[in-house]
Amino acid sequence: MSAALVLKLAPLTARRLDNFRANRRGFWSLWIFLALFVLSLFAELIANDKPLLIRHEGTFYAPVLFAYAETDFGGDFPTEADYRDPYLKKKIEADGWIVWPMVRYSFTTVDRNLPVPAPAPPSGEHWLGTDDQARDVVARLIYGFRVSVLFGLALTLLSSVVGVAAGAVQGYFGGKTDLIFQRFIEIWGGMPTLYLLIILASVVEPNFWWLLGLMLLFSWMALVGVVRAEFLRGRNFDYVRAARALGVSDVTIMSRHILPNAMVATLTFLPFILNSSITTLTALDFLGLGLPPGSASLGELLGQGKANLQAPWLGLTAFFVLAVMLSLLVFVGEGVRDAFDPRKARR
Amino acid sequence: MFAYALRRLLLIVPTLFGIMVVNFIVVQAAPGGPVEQMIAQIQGTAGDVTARFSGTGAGEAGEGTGRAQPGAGAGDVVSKYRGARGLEPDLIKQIEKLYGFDKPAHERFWLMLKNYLVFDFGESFFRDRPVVDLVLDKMPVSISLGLWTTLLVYLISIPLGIAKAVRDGGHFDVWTSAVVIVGYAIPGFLFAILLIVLFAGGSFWSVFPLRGLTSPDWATMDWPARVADYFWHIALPVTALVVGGFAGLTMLTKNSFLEEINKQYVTTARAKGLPERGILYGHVFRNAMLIVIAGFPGAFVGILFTGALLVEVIFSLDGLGLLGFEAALKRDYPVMFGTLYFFTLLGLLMNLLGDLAYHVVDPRIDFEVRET
Amino acid sequence: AETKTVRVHGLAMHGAPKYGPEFTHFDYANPNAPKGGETRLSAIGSFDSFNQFILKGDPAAGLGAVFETLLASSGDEAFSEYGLLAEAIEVPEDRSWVAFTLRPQARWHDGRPVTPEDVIFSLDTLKTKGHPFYRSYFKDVASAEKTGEGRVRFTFSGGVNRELPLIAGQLPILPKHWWATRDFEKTTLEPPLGSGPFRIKSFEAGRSVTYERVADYWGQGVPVRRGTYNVDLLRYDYYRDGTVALEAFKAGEYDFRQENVAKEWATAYDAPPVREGLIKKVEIEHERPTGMQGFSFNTRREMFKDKRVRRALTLAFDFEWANKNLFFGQYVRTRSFFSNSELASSGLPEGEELKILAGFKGRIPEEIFEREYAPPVGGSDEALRANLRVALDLLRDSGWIVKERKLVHGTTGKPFSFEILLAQPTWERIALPFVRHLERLGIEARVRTVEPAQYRKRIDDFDFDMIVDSFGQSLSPGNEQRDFWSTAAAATPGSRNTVGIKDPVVDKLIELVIAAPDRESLIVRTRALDRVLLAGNYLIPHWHIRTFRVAYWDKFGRPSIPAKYTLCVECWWVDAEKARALEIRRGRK
Amino acid sequence: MTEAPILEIEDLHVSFNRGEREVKAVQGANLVVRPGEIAALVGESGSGKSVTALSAMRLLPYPLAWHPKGSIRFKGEEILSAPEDRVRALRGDRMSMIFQEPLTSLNPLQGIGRQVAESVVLHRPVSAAAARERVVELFELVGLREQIARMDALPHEFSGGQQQRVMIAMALANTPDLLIADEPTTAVDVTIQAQILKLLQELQARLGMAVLFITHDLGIVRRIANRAYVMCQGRIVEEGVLPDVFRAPRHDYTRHLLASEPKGTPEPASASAPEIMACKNLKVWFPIKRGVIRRVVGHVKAVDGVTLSVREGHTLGIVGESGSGKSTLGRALLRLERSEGEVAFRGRAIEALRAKALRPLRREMQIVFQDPFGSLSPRLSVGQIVEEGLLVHGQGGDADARRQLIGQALTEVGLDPETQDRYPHEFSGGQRQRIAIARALVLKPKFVVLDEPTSALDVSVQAQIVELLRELQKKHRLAYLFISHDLRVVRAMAHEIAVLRQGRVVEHGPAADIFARPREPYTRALIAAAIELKADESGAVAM
Ligand SMILES: Nc1ncnc2c1ncn2[C@@H]1O[C@H](COP(=O)(O)OP(=O)(O)OP(=O)(O)O)[C@@H](O)[C@H]1O
Ligand SMILES: Nc1ncnc2c1ncn2[C@@H]1O[C@H](COP(=O)(O)OP(=O)(O)OP(=O)(O)O)[C@@H](O)[C@H]1O
Ligand SMILES: [Mg+2]
Ligand SMILES: [Mg+2]
Repeated sequence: MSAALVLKLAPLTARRLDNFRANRRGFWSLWIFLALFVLSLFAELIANDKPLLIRHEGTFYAPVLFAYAETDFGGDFPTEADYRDPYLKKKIEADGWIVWPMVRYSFTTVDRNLPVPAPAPPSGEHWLGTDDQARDVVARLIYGFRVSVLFGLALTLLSSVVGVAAGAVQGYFGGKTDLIFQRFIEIWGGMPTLYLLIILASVVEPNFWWLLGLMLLFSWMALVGVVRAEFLRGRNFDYVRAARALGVSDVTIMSRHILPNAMVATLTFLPFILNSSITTLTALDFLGLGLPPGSASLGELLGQGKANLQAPWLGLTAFFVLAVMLSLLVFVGEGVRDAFDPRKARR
Repeated sequence: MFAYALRRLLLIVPTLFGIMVVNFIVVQAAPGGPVEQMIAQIQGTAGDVTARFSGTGAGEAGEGTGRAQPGAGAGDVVSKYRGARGLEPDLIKQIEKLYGFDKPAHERFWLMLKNYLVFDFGESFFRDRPVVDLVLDKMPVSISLGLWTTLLVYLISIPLGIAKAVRDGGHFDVWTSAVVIVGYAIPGFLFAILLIVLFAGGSFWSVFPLRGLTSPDWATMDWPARVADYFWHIALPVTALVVGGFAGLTMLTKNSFLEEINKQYVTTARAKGLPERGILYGHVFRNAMLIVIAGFPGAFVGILFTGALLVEVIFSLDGLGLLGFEAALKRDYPVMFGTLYFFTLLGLLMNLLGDLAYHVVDPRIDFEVRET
Repeated sequence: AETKTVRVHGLAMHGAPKYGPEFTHFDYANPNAPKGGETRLSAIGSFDSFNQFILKGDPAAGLGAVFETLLASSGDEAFSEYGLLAEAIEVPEDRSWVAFTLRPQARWHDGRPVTPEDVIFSLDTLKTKGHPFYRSYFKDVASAEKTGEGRVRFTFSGGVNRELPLIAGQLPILPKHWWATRDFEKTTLEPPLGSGPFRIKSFEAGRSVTYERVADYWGQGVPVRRGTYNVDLLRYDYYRDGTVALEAFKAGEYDFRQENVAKEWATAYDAPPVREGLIKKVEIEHERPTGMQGFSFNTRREMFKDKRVRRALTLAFDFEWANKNLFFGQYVRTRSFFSNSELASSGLPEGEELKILAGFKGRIPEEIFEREYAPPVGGSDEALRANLRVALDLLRDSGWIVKERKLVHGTTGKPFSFEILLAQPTWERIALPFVRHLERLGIEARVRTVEPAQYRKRIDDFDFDMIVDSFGQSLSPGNEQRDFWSTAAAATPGSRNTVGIKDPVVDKLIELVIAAPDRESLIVRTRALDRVLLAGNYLIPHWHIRTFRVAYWDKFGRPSIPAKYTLCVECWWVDAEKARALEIRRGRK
Repeated sequence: MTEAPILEIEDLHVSFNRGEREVKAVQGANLVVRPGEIAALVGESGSGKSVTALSAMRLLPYPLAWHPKGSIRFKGEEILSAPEDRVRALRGDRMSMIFQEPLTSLNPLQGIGRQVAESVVLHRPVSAAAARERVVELFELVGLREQIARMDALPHEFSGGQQQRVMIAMALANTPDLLIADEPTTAVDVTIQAQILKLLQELQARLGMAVLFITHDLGIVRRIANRAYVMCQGRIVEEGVLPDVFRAPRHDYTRHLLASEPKGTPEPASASAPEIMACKNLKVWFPIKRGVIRRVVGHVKAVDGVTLSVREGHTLGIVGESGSGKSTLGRALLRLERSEGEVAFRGRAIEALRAKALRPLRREMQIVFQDPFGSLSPRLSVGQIVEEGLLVHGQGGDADARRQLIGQALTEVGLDPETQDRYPHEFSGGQRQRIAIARALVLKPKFVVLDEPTSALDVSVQAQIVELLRELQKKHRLAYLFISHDLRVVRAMAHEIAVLRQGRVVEHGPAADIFARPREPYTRALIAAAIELKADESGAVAM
């Protein structure tokens, strides 16, 4: 099955894959990153204050998937059960058992029984300590990673596509197109983003999608300049002229002939754009314009780090995760670059 | 090219106009204008705008604990809550008039434009100083930070990137990548604080000054001492800015070089017997550095205007980043539009300069339509 | 002119002032405090003006010591003032006007005497050109006129108000001759001319300002000044960032710091100089009223109209947990709107207080007469569970039911959900756990932090469900209570009655408080008001602290008796001995 | 000749890539060049000549390329294992190289003058002025006298031949002991070719310079070489002194090579065939800019009022000295260069057509660029490159059918269809040229501009290509605009000839007429130069 698939791959693609694989660092980085990312997609199963499975009085319950009332287990409240409450725990375990996720905290779970005031340092219970609201850092990290990376990836991919396309069109066609488009970008870029955010925040409560949309309106401009420059240069190359002589359409020339040779800046910047998309969220949090309070994000963790210098595990964790993520992405980027480099030496 | 530059210069005028219009409209739509700000200030409920990240916000225990300091008078005149009796409407009217908010928006806009045409940028709403003065005041800090940071970043990144390209995939490449990325990933403000705690605070070494651009007795120093004092002061802030600044550029340089390094003309240069350095700097450099070189003006403006906000706050440096930010949050429109105007103009010029730099770097580049 | 006029050295809001005419100094000041030395302080932000009296500009810190008022208030009395620039005060019995006789020796720093013309000029200028604050604060101080050599008389408008002579005494006095050649409405960085113990020696715009003690200060012997303002040099350094400012303090860049964040107090001062005792970290108790702070309900909202609902939500807030886990146990729960003062109610109403309240019987909750107000006690899972159980019952009583594990209204079926609006992220760590508890009641609460301008606007429009609000109080409550709690204020956008209290009983009580003839009646009336407000469950009370948390480099001497109501840092002095020792120890390091 | 050899190559092997994709480019080459000797290296296109030459200077893209075996000695010193510094010191000074593809071998962003000067200053402690003087001198030697004023201009502003001469000047700058010339005269006209060859001979005689001369032009070999090596499929198959080798070739390939001159004349074509491409008063002027504000101070009149037409089934040969505007003319006809004047394709005026309107016509008019390397997208495989035209114009059916078609086109030009998944840079110069031809022909156009399409091909392949072109012409009534310096090929291809000089057509007429009775002095000189070489050649044969 998979052999057939490989066979069907165009030889050039196979060669690129080979090249990519040959860059061990990039190859492994990609796998690690994917693994982390996929893991974080299942955050609810890894870190949660709801048990994975409960056996109570002969019935199975899966609180991660379904909501149960406390009264279902013989408690007081007809509202959703708080399984961390020792009272309820005792009730359940009196006739049954509980299977917990690896981390028994969700990102919003407040540990009401901290032995020391929050933020608590790392311990057996909280591997990376808690933040200043007595919430488990590991749990927040897992969820935060997911939100941040999703936000970052979405923003980066979308804005790169738009940005590259815009830069390509400007650089390739030049003349009036370029002049007008550039002016448009200058005016667009001159928009007071901060105010737009403030206005947005006054109209709706900012959430993931709103912020993504709003940031997208502006973030695409980051790549336009460099791509434009590369296209301005690329359009003069002989092979572009040759393609034109073949009657290749402008779009194809741009995408097939110039773009692959003008991807240096884009490929280089992508990981950094991703990272800065993530930190943009932090900046917004500072202004109170970010994700709703209580949301887990790497930015929020960074903010905690700054506000709690006496608790270095907060800042360090955030920094460490960002650094690792960025490194992985940069290495993946290098691998991709290698894959598309026709002259790359195989070592 | 000359005609093109001229055309671009002329286009700056409508662009600037467009930006002003867009900003004016957006700003009008934002809730809480300067009048509300002033009212909040009068009522004593206006927070410090940088409080959110400078950690200077009020404590959790409400108003019970007015701050006091020894030797100083206990709170000036009277505590604020006594004044909190609501504001009479005529006072609000008066404030509106003070800021020209009794006029409709379009009239205010034209007035502003008219003034800008004769380079009258008005006075700050809250500071009672001409905007121009305010901007000029902040220039030394911003230029110091911007210039040295940009310079250092370029001076480090380019050779480093080149060295990495040459040793692509080797040990050197890997560990420098790690260092550079770590530097980038350290959040700027955390790093700045770390620097302060380590090198200027009371817990470790106290070898660098905590704030400002020069010492108080700068005026009395002789020149060598002044220069030393200046660099002594900007050492930490510039370090904080540089550390995060060079990752992108280094990687860009590296990748640009990798792109070029296998081309035929490099072989030619090698055939001439050029040493590796000569090849890299004499031949590949210009071919590879189009984006890097041309990006210089933009990077400079970026650092000048916004890049340094947090560092300015942390090192108590009064720069343009802070000015603009405070103005935006306090709704100090004249300062906002003044700085906006100033920076947009600078930015537009830099864009043009960047484009011309493309042409200088690679004369094949032009900006004409390409039909045939 | 029929009423008797008295000529006194000091005035109290109610009754007689504590210090008699012959007093030489305040108890909390050390008349023998040595003069000299230098103190460095910090300020946050920057300054660009020395004109602190107008709307524009950021005035420099410490300017208060340059200017003086006619009277100075005492730090260990509720509300009493004694002559500073004024030597004698004349008031009629009904306090419908006041006249001050200026001290002949009072001098501006340029040597010219302080005259009634200066006083008149000050009132006029401040009210017409000054910061709008002065206009509203001195609104009822209608005019001043010279009525003799060194004598100036203020007339009041707007009916009888015993407070007005004291307010007039708070008027800062400006030199008329100096301002004659200057524009009062402009900010300036020209060191101003004052009459106070300090004057500006040097400054660096926006970065630091240094004051020096006026050597031949005219007021040296004046009782209210004895033993105060002891240092020769006082310097303020400006910082932009709080964390950095703290670091600077630990590095010895400045000498004194007051902390207002529990976490910082508990953790941030763990530096070598503190451990070695070079920095003293002390908590100084005070009796300042701490007022009320809490999550306040907007009772204009349908769901918060019912007191039982408000009570239920109060039960969901676990102060004990927050205090232990978030505040390092530094705070005490607030149980009164006038906490930490004699104005606070406690126990069951008795005597005069009971009489007042009894008058409203039927119109106020019965529980006022039956139980002392007590916020719920949490701290443990069990306690919280017990509280929440009660809360759920209360909610059910008021017509809410649980459906599909969510709290919905019994008749309309609308879910119980609301928003907690915050202006400062600081509050998030208090609000979010609260939200978690509410969840267990099936209530969906969201926390929303917005930017200051927007916050302001929404508060002014009363467009919020719940906010963190705080109501500061003085020892002498008065007019401001109307703005806080009255029905009229509830309908005035921008008023301080954010809660939206519309209770005729409260209105009555406010008027009683304002009209209180003496201290005793003021106290009981305020307590009565306090009880009614508490019984209304308008806020989920927070906490307060009864100490000043200060840290300072160990070179100061402090008076042995602290002032009850202020920190009175101007009473401190530099102890030359200690300063030298400190120098040596720091030098050795 | 017993002098110690300058260059000894012994059992050289060169491979590219490792693992499955290993390409064995050279498999056992033995070669010796002695001082004062001109050794010619001839052979099949793609046989490993350039690779051998590059190995001698250790300029292959290591570690991508590697030597499984072999040794190369320069004056007795082993090159392959010498320290980098040592080799560097030799390069450009004692041994230098003229690259096969000058158009891609010059730094695109450095003035040509500087590039030459750099070679000089690099190994000699001379002043800038002295270096400049030397550059002027070199320019004169290689026939670039008129270009001295434009010394600061960038390579792309020069014609193919001019760039090639810049390369030559660069290589000769330090009068090396060993010059490796990889097809150094392919882009120049016969007169200049003669001048350069004379120059080389002179240097050889005067300074005892040794030359390893790689070429396809057996005429040149006969004229200047002392010794010849014949290379085929990565091996030296024949070696010997001249003229013996050519008189009694031992190896089949050598025999085949000598036999396969492009012969014959084109099929006669009807004079009344419709005009397929015509231009009237065509002008291409390139502005010359100076100063900071880049003011236009004059123009290079590359094409200056040319009127031409090509009929269906006809070939118009364009000859003319290097830099006379031939390539520019070709590009302008296809609307690839901004031009003035009328251009008509199949009677339809196309000079004002927008790019979009022009696109469908593109299938019918194709071009093979003078610089094939530059015209191939570096990140596309050869298959993709050839396929592109098919895709654009919706020809060739589905993917498999297209692959078939591409393979066929590649086979037709003498390439292995299996190589279609390689990148362009993995081919030899001649192979790339053929890829470019395949790309143009696979579309079955009506009109093709062929700009030096055979310059990098050995005679046998040349003959094959010429045959292919002629056959296509016969079958599909194709029209060619054939630009070449090689008068033999022109004679074999062209019905008509136009002689270009300084952007103008100086002579135009049926091919036979022009060859028989050249009117213009320039044409006469051109043909005379060709004949002279011929004479030389026949003389050699006579010997
Ligand atoms: N980088 C490379 N990777 C793989 N194969 C290569 C590479 N460079 C050259 N080759 C192969 O090596 C062989 C020899 O190439 P070389 O350039 O030496 O040929 P040549 O004899 O110079 O031919 P021509 O006369 O066409 O220039 C060719 O078959 C070519 O395809
Ligand atoms: N972009 C350009 N800018 C300025 N001058 C140019 C440019 N391109 C070509 N030229 C000049 O135009 C003239 C004609 O060039 P063209 O390439 O057409 O010559 P050619 O006849 O093809 O010569 P060759 O046989 O050497 O290839 C040359 O003198 C060249 O220097
Ligand atoms: Mg070759
Ligand atoms: Mg040409």
